Amino acid sequence: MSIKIKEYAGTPLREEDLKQGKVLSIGYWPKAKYNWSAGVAIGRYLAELKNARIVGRQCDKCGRTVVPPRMFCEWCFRPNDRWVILKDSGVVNTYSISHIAADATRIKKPLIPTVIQIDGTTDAGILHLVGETDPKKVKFGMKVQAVWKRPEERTGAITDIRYFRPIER
Amino acid sequence: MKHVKGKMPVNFLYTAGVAGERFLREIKENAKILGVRCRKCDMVHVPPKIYCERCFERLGEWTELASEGQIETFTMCYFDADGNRLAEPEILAVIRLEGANEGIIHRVRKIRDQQVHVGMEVKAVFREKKDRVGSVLDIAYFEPFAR
Amino acid sequence: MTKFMRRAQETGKELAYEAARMALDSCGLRIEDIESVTMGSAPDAFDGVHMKGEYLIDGAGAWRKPYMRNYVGGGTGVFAPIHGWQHVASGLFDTCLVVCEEKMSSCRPHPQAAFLTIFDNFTERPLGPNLVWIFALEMHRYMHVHKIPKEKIAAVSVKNKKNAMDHPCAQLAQKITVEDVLNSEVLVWPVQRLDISPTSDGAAAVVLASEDVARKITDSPVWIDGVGWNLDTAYWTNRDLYYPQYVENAAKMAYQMAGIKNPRQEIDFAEPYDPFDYKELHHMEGLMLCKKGEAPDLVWEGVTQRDGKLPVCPSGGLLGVGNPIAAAGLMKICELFWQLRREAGKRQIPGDPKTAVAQAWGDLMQVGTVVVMRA
Amino acid sequence: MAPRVAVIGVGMTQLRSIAPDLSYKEMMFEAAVKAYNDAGVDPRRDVQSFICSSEDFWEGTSIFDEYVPDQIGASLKPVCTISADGLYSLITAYMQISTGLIDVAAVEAHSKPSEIVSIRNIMSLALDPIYVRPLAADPYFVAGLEMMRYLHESGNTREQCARVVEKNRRNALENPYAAYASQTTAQDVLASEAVCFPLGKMDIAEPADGAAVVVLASEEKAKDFCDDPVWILGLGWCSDTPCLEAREWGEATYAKVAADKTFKMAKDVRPKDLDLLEIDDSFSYKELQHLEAMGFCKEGEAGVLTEKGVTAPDGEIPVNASGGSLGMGYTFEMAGLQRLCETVLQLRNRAGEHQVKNARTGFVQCWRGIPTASGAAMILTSEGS
Repeated sequence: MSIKIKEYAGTPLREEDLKQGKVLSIGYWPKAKYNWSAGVAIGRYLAELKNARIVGRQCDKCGRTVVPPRMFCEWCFRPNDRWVILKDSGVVNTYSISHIAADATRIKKPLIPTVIQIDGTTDAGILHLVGETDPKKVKFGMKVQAVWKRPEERTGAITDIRYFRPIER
Repeated sequence: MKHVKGKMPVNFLYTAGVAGERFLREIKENAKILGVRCRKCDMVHVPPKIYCERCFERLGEWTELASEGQIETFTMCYFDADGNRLAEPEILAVIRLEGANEGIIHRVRKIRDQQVHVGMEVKAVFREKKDRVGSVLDIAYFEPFAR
Repeated sequence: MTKFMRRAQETGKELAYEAARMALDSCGLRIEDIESVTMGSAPDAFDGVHMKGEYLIDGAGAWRKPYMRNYVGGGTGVFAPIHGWQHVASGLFDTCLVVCEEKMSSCRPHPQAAFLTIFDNFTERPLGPNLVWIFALEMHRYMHVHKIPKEKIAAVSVKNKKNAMDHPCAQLAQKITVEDVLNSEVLVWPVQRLDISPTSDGAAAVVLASEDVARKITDSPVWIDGVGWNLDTAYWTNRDLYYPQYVENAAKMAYQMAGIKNPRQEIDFAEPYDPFDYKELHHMEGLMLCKKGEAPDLVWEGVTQRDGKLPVCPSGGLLGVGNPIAAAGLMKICELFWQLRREAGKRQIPGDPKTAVAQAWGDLMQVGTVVVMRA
Repeated sequence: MAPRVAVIGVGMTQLRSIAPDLSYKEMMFEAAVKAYNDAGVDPRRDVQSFICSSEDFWEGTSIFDEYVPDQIGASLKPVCTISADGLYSLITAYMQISTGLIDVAAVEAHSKPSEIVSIRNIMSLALDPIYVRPLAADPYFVAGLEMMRYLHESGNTREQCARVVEKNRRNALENPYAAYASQTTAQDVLASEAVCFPLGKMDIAEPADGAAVVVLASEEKAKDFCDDPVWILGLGWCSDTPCLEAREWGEATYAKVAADKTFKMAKDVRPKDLDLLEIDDSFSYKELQHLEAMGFCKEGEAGVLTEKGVTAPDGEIPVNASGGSLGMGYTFEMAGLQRLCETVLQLRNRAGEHQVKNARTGFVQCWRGIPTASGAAMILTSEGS
């Protein structure tokens, strides 16, 4: 009862209150470590990235080809049917220009996080970065191609693709 | 590629809270353990809270507790928090301080003549004042004592 | 509800207690009258407690009661009363206390760090994504498809921060202009500093009761007449982000239950989820309060002001009041309650509002949770 | 009288100490396919609500709710997560169906502890950060404290706890889903290394990977889809204080309150009417403590009953004929749903080698594990279909 309530609880603090110990606090660094199983679909996806190939999965019922791959079709709810080797190119579905890192600190050279629809899929995009271009020159629908790490640098990770660069149509 | 290693890369800083602030300050400054009384439930809660979890009334009647009490239950830990074997087992106990209806969880050390047991009388051993920081570890441990 | 604060001294339990105590006092109930409790709270990686729901039990008034925690990411704050409604409408309980709590400041050095852990472990996290990335991607797509200029989006932030000046719990109430938003620091284009709600500590609570019991407690209950919730695929890069289909699905579910056929005419005001300014517009469209792409014009023309034809976020929203995730969603339910009872004080919207909708959104731009309430 | 709700299908993967070849998504898909096939439903067409069970730090992913819909056929449908044991999610499904809003719902829970590098570190993160965590103790100390006080108050012995392990590990020999079947003897258990005395290593159920999905339906839909529905007669859940300091250590009050509510709801059912119990045995002493707290025997009697074989599969009240968590493996937030699946198989006379004769009415219970004092219970029957 907003109008009937005179006072709302809560004791706001400033960062200094904590830093200078005006208010008691306890720090903690959790050891939360994992060893995630990639499984069949992502296992193959990562292994193929090491070979500089992007692979997807195709469902015969709805005809969709998707990436990242999964062993099931979420819309038809059935095991999907086959692996498809895709091109390592695509088009920009949407993009942004990031001036901050994951921990909210500022970075000097902006990154261009982008959803790239991979050629040969049914409008299926992946999250990656666009590089080798001025952020101002990135356009919706722009064609881009993967720039791979050298074979000996590749580890079977999404970062085996360094970024996607714009290409001529 | 079968597995990917990773972690939850987060750190935390927890405030002691409104009740915790007063409780831990009193330990730090005066080596005294405070509880808080709920008249309605006729109980003394420790560590103190700003509310009684049973009747949900707001509490404010702070009361000083003895630093002696009885072991309500205990266990002997052979491993540390990471699962490494300890050289000597650590005894952890729930200690019901005189005047309280709840028990502090803490280490029990300096067990000599007798076996640790339920009902054993123990008292808090505080760190030196200069070493106290406002934490439950300002109580170094509990040790047996005879009346 | 508690104040919403960047950092609170209170522990999560204490925040939950303050909100729950206030909710009980507001309807004159004792804790013995509460038969069940449901907790809404977002990631454990904020408060820094695993099984956070268990940790909060005593503060939420759930001692020796049936108690569960529901969790749909950012959508939790509006799902929690839906879960509470399920407790009561199932016939199992006459009363349910719904509590939402968040203490984001425990996460250091900045709560943003926790958001890295919401991304796919294999295909996204190694890229070092920031939470703002995905919203910038969605916002940009939305702007591109409908050719929306940034000013019209910024107008949402201006409105909500101004509305919040009348909210006693607000963290970021301020009078700003569209230019201020457009000139604020660019974080991840097109998202700028003033497009974003803050991180916050806070809690909110509501008491739900069955019809018979409600009528005994109060002469002016506010009814939950419609509930809906919906989750889209986790493969967010495989969808077109310009439109929140999942919000539409959730809204349809809630409207059908509430017998609402034409939301544009039957809804008197709305509290859509606004962690970013464009989200309010996106969600107005998903809630079918206007046509796709039309929301930016409505805010620009002042239709969504408190004295406009369709007031939107009269509370000040997350942009103005603050965003302790789950508690912010429940704050919207509180606002519907206060407005529909005409107890919103300086925030009271004119006229005689009878029907309102609140909505929250979350996960990987995936969840819609919708509640329709009537006086 | 309230409309009835039935379980119409269950699906579970085989539990394994480690399932490195499959992702959690692939395990969930397998369980879901089995459950929908068992229920005869198409999830895209027939299931209106999906409820999943997870806690972020078990997964290593914040907001795990994000990743659940696709592999259970739930995309663009009503989906929510309950941060608790799958039995709580099942209760939420029950409530949703009872409101009349939903006719058919699916419940999911899974467990992938093999991906957690150190379970102890995660368990520690659930302890109170101000009062308990600074002690930097092995989190199993909570069970050690409880076991000590419980044995002290009840008069049961460590030997009797060890007999529970012996029974459940051996029961698991007949259960193809089980990961930890063995010819363990009570002596082996007593001789296992001390962890948090009196708790020894073999008193602790070993973790297992797996996934389970259960389909529920309203009375009308249950009869449409299913020839042998299993009806939910009663359910209850309860949380005691989360504060270790305030706990009554010898008693499992949460279990007592949850069971009382369950029996109250299932009016005509008394403990002696139950043909089998699948209850929490994530630690050996827990099975005894839970039996006593929930009124299946008097305080201090559970140990003797175990020794006499009363709780054996062919005894008077078979307890954890499946092998329980000690024999099948402990599956965290899936533990309760696993017991429910086992009970449903039993009540439909489909449990195979470990079928309990003439099982018609069963009781399921879960506890949320260290450091909680929360749990749920349920009574189900295949009678009156």
